[in-house]
Order: sequence, then structure tokens, then C-alpha cells
Amino acid sequence: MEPDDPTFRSVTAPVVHLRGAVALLGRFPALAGVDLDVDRRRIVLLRGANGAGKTTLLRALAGLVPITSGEAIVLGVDLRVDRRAVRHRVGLLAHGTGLYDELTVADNVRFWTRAARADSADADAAMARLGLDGRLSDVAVGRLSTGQRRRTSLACLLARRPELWLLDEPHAGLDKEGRDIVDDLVRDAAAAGATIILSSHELDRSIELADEIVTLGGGVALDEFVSGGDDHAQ
Amino acid sequence: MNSCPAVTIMLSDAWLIARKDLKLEIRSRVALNQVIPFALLVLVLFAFALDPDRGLLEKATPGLYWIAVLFSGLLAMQRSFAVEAADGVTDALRLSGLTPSGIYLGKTLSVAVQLLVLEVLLGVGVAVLYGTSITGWLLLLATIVVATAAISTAGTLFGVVAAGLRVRETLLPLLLLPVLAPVLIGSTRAFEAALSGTPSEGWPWVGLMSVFAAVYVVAGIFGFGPLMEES
Amino acid sequence: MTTETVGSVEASDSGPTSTGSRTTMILGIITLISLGVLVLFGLILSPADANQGEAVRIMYVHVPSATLSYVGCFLTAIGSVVYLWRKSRWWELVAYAGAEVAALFTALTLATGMLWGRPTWGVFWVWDARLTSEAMLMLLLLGYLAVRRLAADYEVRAKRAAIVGLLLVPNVFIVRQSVQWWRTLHQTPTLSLSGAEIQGLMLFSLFTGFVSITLVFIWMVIHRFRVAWLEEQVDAEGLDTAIAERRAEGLVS
Amino acid sequence: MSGVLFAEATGTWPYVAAAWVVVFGSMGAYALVTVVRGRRLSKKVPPEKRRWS
Repeated sequence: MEPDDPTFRSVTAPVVHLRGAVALLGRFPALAGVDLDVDRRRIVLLRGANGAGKTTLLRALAGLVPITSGEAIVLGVDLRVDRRAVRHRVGLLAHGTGLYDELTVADNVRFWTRAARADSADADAAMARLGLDGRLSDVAVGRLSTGQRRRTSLACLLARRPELWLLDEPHAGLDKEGRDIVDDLVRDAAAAGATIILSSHELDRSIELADEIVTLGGGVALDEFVSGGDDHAQ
Repeated sequence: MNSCPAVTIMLSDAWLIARKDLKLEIRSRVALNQVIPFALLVLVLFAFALDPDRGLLEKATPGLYWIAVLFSGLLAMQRSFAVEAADGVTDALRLSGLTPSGIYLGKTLSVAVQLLVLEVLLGVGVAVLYGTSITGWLLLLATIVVATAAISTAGTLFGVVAAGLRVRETLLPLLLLPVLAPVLIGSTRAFEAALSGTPSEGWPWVGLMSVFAAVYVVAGIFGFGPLMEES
Repeated sequence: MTTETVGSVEASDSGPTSTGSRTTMILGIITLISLGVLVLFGLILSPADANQGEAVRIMYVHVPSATLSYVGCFLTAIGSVVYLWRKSRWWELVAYAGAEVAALFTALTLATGMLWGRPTWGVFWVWDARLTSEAMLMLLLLGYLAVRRLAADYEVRAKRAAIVGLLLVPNVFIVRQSVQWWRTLHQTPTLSLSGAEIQGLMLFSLFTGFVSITLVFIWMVIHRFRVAWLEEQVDAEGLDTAIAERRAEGLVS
Repeated sequence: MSGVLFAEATGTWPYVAAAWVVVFGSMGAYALVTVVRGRRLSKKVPPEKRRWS
């Protein structure tokens, strides 16, 4: 048993600190006591089989899924006290696009940018970064391909300038160029001081990108679960 | 007062949401292609059901008008929340940092604008199809404004109560229509009063509906947050 | 003698499992006695009314039911407010129990009102302001119960139901007001159900009706609350094993 | 006069009886259902969680 000894911990408070975090989807414990610490500027890869709890973990970190027991602190916010407070500081790229099909790419990106109270110049810059400027920006999202929608969602996320990026399979549905853009975005964001947690099945690509790898299984972080023992998992 | 910035943010959020919703409605043309034809269809169906030659239609016009508004407005409200249920938008809204009260007011505003358009068109439809001669303009206008406020404030609040559930299409009418019964009574009586040339009988109803709308604005502003929380 | 009573109480505590307790047992017995008194006075001892005839006997159960339907509705609103304010599950269940019992009494009010209307007015239903309000109350309560019984997570249905429950009271007020104006503007003779002057044995019968039906109401709310509470417990119970199973899943894979 | 009243009275009694039967019947049925449900659920819950007993 070597639970987190204070000397091993970073001087600054971690961006994510979970201890025995349990999250329920209905009555199903999708997270069954996760332990996870992520420091600032780190790029963390979550891996695990389907149904291991990756998506739920990302959603819980975004403050969308309530943590019902254990400790959960994200960006200094205790999720069990007020999980709404963390939401505008994180960016979540989920399976759903989070876009209005009837509106154009530019409308969508500008709307979500303004909703986050960011500058609309950021929206334009983000669209340019993802290759969505020009002709594509006036196309309704409903008529885009999957990959183009993914890029639009990423542009919305980028324009929000989140402190914590939660990317659920960011490479899925993208072509080679798109994946390269994602990797660049992630590296730039980390360099600029953000923290990134991503899940991916593109292991070759992601392992290269990541500073740390956490394997999930059965709703727990397996590495920690095995080494840390179950005393603090309760 | 530190409540001032909060109010400003709420209102600017509301404006953002309302603009987005209306833009979306204009782009998608669902209201134009489906809701408005449905409303006119209801008017025609009433004429079939109530023989227009026996004066029944004329007597029932205010009630039929408001029932047509309610039913077609219900479609607009269903639509207003179906839009937000699409493909992860609900989560995106929660993460957006928009204040729930602002979202509530914005959606209320966009529903109200759509209702107003619907009411004007139905009014024209009634005047043409049922041969109603319109009198008492002031009371008619006041009734339309207040009833629209009442319907959209309550409709948006109950819309989010039903949102995100598998049974939402059936639940919303069950919740909303009994609640709106006073508005139906009030707007119908006020219209009758206006059309029959006795507007003084109509004004108390305008007052009642204002109280109704006020209750629901307050409930919506405070209740929308907790309701948006759980999907 | 005393040991025997104590023993029997203990046996009933650990033995037969139910939502009953000693208090509710006593309450139940008192309720039954009062209902007996109600039957005695309401149906046998009290005289027929000069205007309404024997139909007045319906009033002894109708008026208390109507009152308690509104009491239950207020209970639901209070429970909903406290739940939203303090996150108290206890009050949420009170609201739920109150609404269900209120719905029962609303249905009884409507049924007895119609059975009173037939011999009095010649028809089962008139658009009387009170009857109409009561019918609207029924619909509002059914809406609340529909939300509360959704097949969804506890938080989802509890929060949504609480908002609906909280709005019951303003809704009821506005509905009553609008229905009253609606009827009076049309100059229909509003026959008030409890308008007649009631005296002597008849007053006592009505009083007995209030007491006994209130007791029934309290007994029902307590038991319904306990049933709802048990449902919650049963729902929450499997959680520890579910977590253990979920973890085992990860170790295998 | 008294004859009229009597006729009216007998005509009313079935409604009175029906009303009382409905009230007592429904209350009884609801009480019964609640108690039965409570008993069934109680078996699934350990006694320390049934705070009233």
C-alpha cells in the first residue's frame, strides 16, 4: 500500500482529484470508485474496453454526471458541493455534436462562443484553425459530413478557451489531416497551460501524444486500483 | 447593488437564446410549413364541426380562436424543446455557462414571438373565414399580449419539465392544458367582451392573466436551473 | 397483565412487518370508531333537510372530502417547496403521499358531488364553479402524479415533480378565481353545495364527517408515506452489491 | 304535502347510499392496497431502516 504520499504530490493543487468517486447512471454504478489525479498541463489518455466508464468519467469531470460518493475536486471546485461552477471552465467534446443542425457552422460556433462570453474574434480564429472558414462556414451543420461536424464541435470547444479539455474519442470520424489538427490543438493547449484528458481507440497516435495513460475497467482506474489497494476506494 | 450585473447577464443570455431560436425557426421553416397550416386547418375543421349557417360559429369564434392558438402553440413549444434535445445540445447548454434564467427567458421570448405571429394569422383567418367584425381593438390587443405572455411563460416552464423524457410528447399537454385553462377562459371572455362591445367586462380577465404570467415568470426564473440540471 | 401487553407489543414490533406502528394502530382504531359515529349520525340520527331532503346526507362526506382534497394539495406544495429548498427527501415523499391521497379525495368529492347533483339538479354535472374547480384540481394532481411516477432517476422525477407540485397552489387559486368569474358573468344560478344553514344534529353530523375523514386522511398519508419510503429503500438497497459487481468486471477484463 | 316529500325522500336514498358506499368503499380499498403494499415491501427492507417500528 502506497497511497498518495504528500511528498509525491505536485506542489500546485491538481486539476483533477478523484478518490473513490462513484457515479450512477440510473442504478448502474458506471464509476465504481475511481481514483485519479491529474496535474496542470498534463495530457492524459484514458483507455479501456467499451463500457469501462470512460465516457461517464469525462462527463462527471465536466460536472454533468453527479458524483454520489467519494471525493471529486476539479479545478478547485468540489463537484459534490457545486458541480455547476466547474462547467463553464471545461470543454467537453462528446459523442453528440452539441450543434444545431439547422444553423450554419458560423452561427453555431459564434453562438456557443458568445454563450461562453468569449470574444467573437475567437470564434473566427477557431474556425480558421479547423479549416472551417470560407465556403464551409455558411453551410448548415445538418448538411455536413461527420468529420466536418466533429471539426465544428472542436471549433466551439477551442473558442471557449477551457482550462480543462475533456475529449471523448476526438480522433473518431476524422481524416488524417483532421487527426493531425487535433493533436496539434492538444499540444498547443497544454503548452498554453490547459490540461487535457482524452479517451481514444487510436492508441498509437494517442500514446505518443499523452504524458500519462490511465486504464479504466469496471468503473475504476485499474492501475490505481491494483497498486493503491482498496482502503481509500471505499 | 450587485444584482444588477446578474440581471444584465440574464437579459443578454435571454437575447442570445431568443435570437438563436428565432433564427433557427426561420431557417428550418417548420413553423411556416407545419405549424401555421395546422392552425388554419383547425379553423376549417371547426367550421365543419359547427354549422356556419346557424350562427354557432359566430358565437363560438373567440373560444375557437383561442383553442386553435393553444393547440398550434403546443406544437411550437414541443418544437422549441425538441431543438434543444438534439445530439448533445442539452449537455452543451449546461456546459455553456449561460444562466438558466436567461435560457428560460430567451426561450419564452422566442415562443412568444412565434405565438404572436400565429395569433395575427389566425386573427386574419377568423376575420375572413368566420366573417367576424372586429371591434374593441384596445382590449383585443391587450388580451393578445397578456395571453401570449401567459401561454409562453407557462409553456416554457412545463416544456422543460417534460423535456428529455421519452414520454414528453404526451406529458406536456397533460401538464400544460389544465394549467392554461384559466388563460383559455380569460382570453375567450375578454375577446367576447371586446367583440360584443362591452370591453369593461374584459379588463378583469386581462388582470387575471397578467397575474398568471407574473407567477410563471418568477417560477421559471427560479425553477429552470434545477430543472435543467437533470436530464 | 402488564407484562403480557408489553410482550405483545414487542412481538408486533419485530414480528409482522408492515407500515403500521403502535401510533398508527391507535390512530386507525380511533378512525374506525369515528367513522362508525359518522354513519350513526349521518345516516340514521340526523334528520332530512327541509330543502335538500335526504340528499343532505351526502354533504356529510362530500364537504370534508372537498376540504381535504385542498389540504392534500397544500401539503404537496409545502413538501415540494421544502424539498427544493433543503433537498429533503423526507418532505419530497410527504409531497408525493399528499398528492396521491389528495387525488383520492378529489375523486370522491367529484363522485359525491355528482351523486348529490342528480337528485337535486336533475343532472349529474352542472358547470358549477366549485365542481369545475374540483375537476381542474383533479387534472392538476394527475399531472403531478404523472411526473412523480415517471420511469426515470429519482432526482429527475423528484425535481420535476417538485416544481409541478409547488405550482399547484397558485394554479388552484387562479383556476378557482377564473372559474368563479366565468360562472358569475353568465348569471347562471350558482347552487352552493354547503349554502344551507345547518343546525343541531345536522351540524354535528357534518362536524363528525370532518373529524373522521380528517383522521382517515392522516392515517392514509402516514401509511402512503411509509410505503413510498420503503420503495426508496428497496431501490437504494442493491447499490453496494452493484458497485462490487462493477469492480469485479474490471478485474476480469 | 307530506306525500310529496316522502316520494322525494325515497327517490333520493339510492343516491345517498351510492355516495356513502363509494366513499367508504374507495377509502377502504385504498387503505387496503396501501397496507398490502407496505407489508410486501417491508419484507425486503431490514427492520433498522423501518424507523417507525
